[in-house]
Amino acid sequence: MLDYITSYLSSNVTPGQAGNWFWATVYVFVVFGGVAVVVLSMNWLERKALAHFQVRLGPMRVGPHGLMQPFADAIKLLTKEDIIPDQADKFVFWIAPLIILCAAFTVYIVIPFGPTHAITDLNIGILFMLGVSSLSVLGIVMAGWASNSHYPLIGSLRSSAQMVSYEVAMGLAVVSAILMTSLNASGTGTLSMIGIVQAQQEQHIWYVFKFFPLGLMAMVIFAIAMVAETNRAPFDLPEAESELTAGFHTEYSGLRWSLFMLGEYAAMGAVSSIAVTLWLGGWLRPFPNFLKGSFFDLVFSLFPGFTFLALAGFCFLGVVRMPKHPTFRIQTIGLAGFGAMLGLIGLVLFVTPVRVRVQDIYWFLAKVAGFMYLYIWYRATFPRYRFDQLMKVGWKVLLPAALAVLIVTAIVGVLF
Amino acid sequence: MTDPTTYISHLELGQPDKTYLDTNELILNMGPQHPATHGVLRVILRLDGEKVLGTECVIGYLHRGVEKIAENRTYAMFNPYVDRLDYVAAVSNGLGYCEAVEKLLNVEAPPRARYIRVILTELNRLASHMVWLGTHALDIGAMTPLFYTFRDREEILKIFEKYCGARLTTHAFRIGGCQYETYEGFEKDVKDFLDFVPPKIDEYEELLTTNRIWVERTRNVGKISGADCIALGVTGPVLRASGVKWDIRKAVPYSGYQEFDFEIPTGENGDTFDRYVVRMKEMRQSLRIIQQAVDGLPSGPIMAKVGKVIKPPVGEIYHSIEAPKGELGYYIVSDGSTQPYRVRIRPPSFVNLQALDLMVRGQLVADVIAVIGTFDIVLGEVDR
Amino acid sequence: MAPVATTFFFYLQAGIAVVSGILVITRRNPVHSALALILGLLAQAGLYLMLYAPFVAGVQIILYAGGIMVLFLFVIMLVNLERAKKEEQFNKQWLVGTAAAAALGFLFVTVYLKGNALWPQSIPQPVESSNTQEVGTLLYGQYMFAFEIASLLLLVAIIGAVVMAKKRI
Amino acid sequence: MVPITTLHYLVVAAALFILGVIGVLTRRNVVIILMSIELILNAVNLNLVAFSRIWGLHGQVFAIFVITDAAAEAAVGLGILIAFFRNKETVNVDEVDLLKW
Repeated sequence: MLDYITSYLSSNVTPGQAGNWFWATVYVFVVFGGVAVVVLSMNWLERKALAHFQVRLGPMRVGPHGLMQPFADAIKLLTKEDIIPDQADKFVFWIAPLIILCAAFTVYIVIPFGPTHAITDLNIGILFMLGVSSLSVLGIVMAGWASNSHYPLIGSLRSSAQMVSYEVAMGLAVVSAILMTSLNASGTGTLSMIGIVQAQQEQHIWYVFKFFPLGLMAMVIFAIAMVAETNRAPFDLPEAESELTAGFHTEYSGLRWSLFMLGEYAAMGAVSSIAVTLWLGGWLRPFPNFLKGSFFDLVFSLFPGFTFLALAGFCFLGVVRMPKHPTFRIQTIGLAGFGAMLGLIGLVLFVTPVRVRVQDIYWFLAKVAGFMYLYIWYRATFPRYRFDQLMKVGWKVLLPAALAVLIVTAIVGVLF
Repeated sequence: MTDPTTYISHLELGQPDKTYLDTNELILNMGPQHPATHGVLRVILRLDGEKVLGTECVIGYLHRGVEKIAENRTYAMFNPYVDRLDYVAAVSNGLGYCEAVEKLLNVEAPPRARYIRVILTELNRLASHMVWLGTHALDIGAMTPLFYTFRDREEILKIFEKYCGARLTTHAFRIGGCQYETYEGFEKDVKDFLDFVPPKIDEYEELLTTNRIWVERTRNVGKISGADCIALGVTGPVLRASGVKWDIRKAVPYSGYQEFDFEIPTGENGDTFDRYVVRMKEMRQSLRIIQQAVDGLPSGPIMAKVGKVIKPPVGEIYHSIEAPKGELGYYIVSDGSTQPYRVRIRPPSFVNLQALDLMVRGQLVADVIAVIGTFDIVLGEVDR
Repeated sequence: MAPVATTFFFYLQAGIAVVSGILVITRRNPVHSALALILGLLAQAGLYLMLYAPFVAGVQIILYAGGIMVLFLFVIMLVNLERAKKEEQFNKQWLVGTAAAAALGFLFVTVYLKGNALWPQSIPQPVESSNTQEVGTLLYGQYMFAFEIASLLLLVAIIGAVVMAKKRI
Repeated sequence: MVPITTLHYLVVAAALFILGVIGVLTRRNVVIILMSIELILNAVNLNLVAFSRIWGLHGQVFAIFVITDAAAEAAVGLGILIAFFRNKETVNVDEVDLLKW
């Protein structure tokens, strides 16, 4: 049994490929738990960052700098009365948030956090991701229909049309990246998520820079389509607050509503991971070609630790700046404790075996975090598109652009 | 000129589109509890998919019988009530009422009082436009301008608070002038504000004017021609954006507006974007007026000779001013007693709202929100 | 990796597919039918995976579950079904239907019993080569013409659907 | 334990096929009839993919063609359904008894 558990550690494939059920289960729990934690902290970060965009402070009361706010929110949502409208279709109403949640979480099975840090590696990985994430539209349609109310119905009709249209552009952009994976000696591409990153490693280039600006254009198209796909601003028409009150989840409350939110944030992470995997080199560190050698390997592997130390430093700065008043004592202690925890994590990350194993995950998550920040930035900056304009952008701008990029990529790929 | 009677809304609820056998039309009840109807406006929309086939405004959810209350209050006692009509531009309301009663009494406020009135009214216009900009942008989906405008409006409210002790429902003026002399440092505060605000307005414009999505969402949305505006009695920035150069401050000057040099910005297309541009320009013109007023603030009394008991002669008077939202008129009938016999208020929002059906017919649900926002309605004023 | 618990997963997915098939044809509410069908399609995608046809499974999920069924749900929402739910759901042809089903069933049983020797009884084995690549090679090689015809068919379908569903052309 | 062979898949496909046929023949709602047709097509697909493990990948290619067909069929069928519903206010197939209206 112990052998079974330890034998995997020396292998260099994912637990799913190795057929190691123990480690696969561990990975599933770690990844899904991690996603839940990230969603919670995203909730806090979004409110905080948005607040600072908008000259206000955001959550400040619950815990130091509102750090405990997500937990307070979670408790509030869990204890809230769960209302199901009388005329609603009970079963469909009940199952709709679960579909969205399952669709959003299932895709994390194939997301490669590192060459071996994925639950499994499917040879149709990217196809699987696109397919499963497209299932969330079913949940939205069902939620809107089951509520038996006009606003959710319009919201869900909008969103189904929106998601189906943007999937086309998204798929074509993905294809152009997959096309690039086949530009090797054997001429064989791959759909596997890990394979795509390895192809970038072999070709010594992130696909965003490949055939400049073709890769960049494809990524931009994908990045726009993925915002529409996850129903976030400026494409948040399905839940357009000022028009449709809350769109498809108008009638939902408490736990079910929080499941929608959980699904939305998880889906944001998932599509960002696709973008990172396809164009930004997945877990590869920046500048592997220019800054190579063991020295730079060491330098870049120190980044995770320094990041956590910097965060800890911010916390301690906050401790120093906290008003010296008995009311704030617990807050100060809490912030100091949080900073100490972050600092400790940072120190652990300097230990050589940890450092080597963690840096892949770090670079992957850092890139995903960049995309997540973009989401917040969009939300603070842009007004909302109107429905017909949204369709126009999807079908008349993004789709032809994606097709053109695909064709030109194919031609360039054959010629060079 | 178009016949205004043709614009009376016929919602024809439930009747199918006669041109073709149709799918079911959707009747959508927008409001009174809706985040984007600016209070308790209820709009019943008849939709074909997302296209608006007709609208019906249902108002009165905020009706408080203000006009009836006036008949049981003395002239001075009614003054605070008008602040509650358009509560984001309370100073303008008070100015209109005070001027109307003064006209009835045949007195005129002294110059210093007039100047103070102009400064405060124009500051209030700025505040009102800032509230409009923030909420309008929020309706269209841009969150951030709301917080910027409210941050800057705070400075105006601080001046109000220092002047008369209240921030929102100020009750700043009295019949015959102003009750309060300006406080110590009033001019400095106003001048500081004049330096503070122009960059902020630039900031709003930077966020919105060249923002592609904003322009696409507002251009050619809710178009209305100048003739239609006149036919429907629409006034204020909505009218001016349609190219009609009509501003009561210029046309029928009151409170000494003829002494100031300012322009009336107008638009051309009469769409939502033009209304936005007109209001932004108006904010800058207001700054010009304030600058001139505060530079030339005369000294002297602030109160004309008005008796303790206000008892106007028998007669009737209509007086209108240019409120931030349009023409605000007071029609007062006096029977010679201490209480008005009848007060009728012509609120700009109420009249402007008539144009909603004309402006949104054939457009999309999202445009209804944009158009309601562009009217800058305040339901306290619509329902009175 | 070696297949694990093949029997269990096969019966699970086959069971889901058949039960959801029964639900599809018996539910009064079309939305519930559509949901059952989606479940069945996903189970079938699982069966394709067990047959080592991952590409078809992916296409099944993307196109069927994510595309066609959304179209179905969309249309069900557009047509008013409050009245249709209260009406008689089955027509008078249940006798014919049962007879046809029985005849088909008999046919299948006969074929499978008698013709069992016609094809080799194989247990699906894992394949080494890339399934996607092989399907692609066939699709763009041997079946090129059929592929183009299919694209033409889709174009015709798009135009047809637009013409049919548009109110005024 | 009986190993899962091709025949098992064929039996599942046959069951689905029969269910689809029953649905097409007995239901009145056009939407459900269309869904039953999808069921039949899927049964065929399952057969094709099951056989493709014996006789080469042609079955899988054909399954993809069948899915394409299903998409086209669904689009046109539902388009007809909407036009029909617009005119007759019903989705029952036995009320489609006029060639012209």
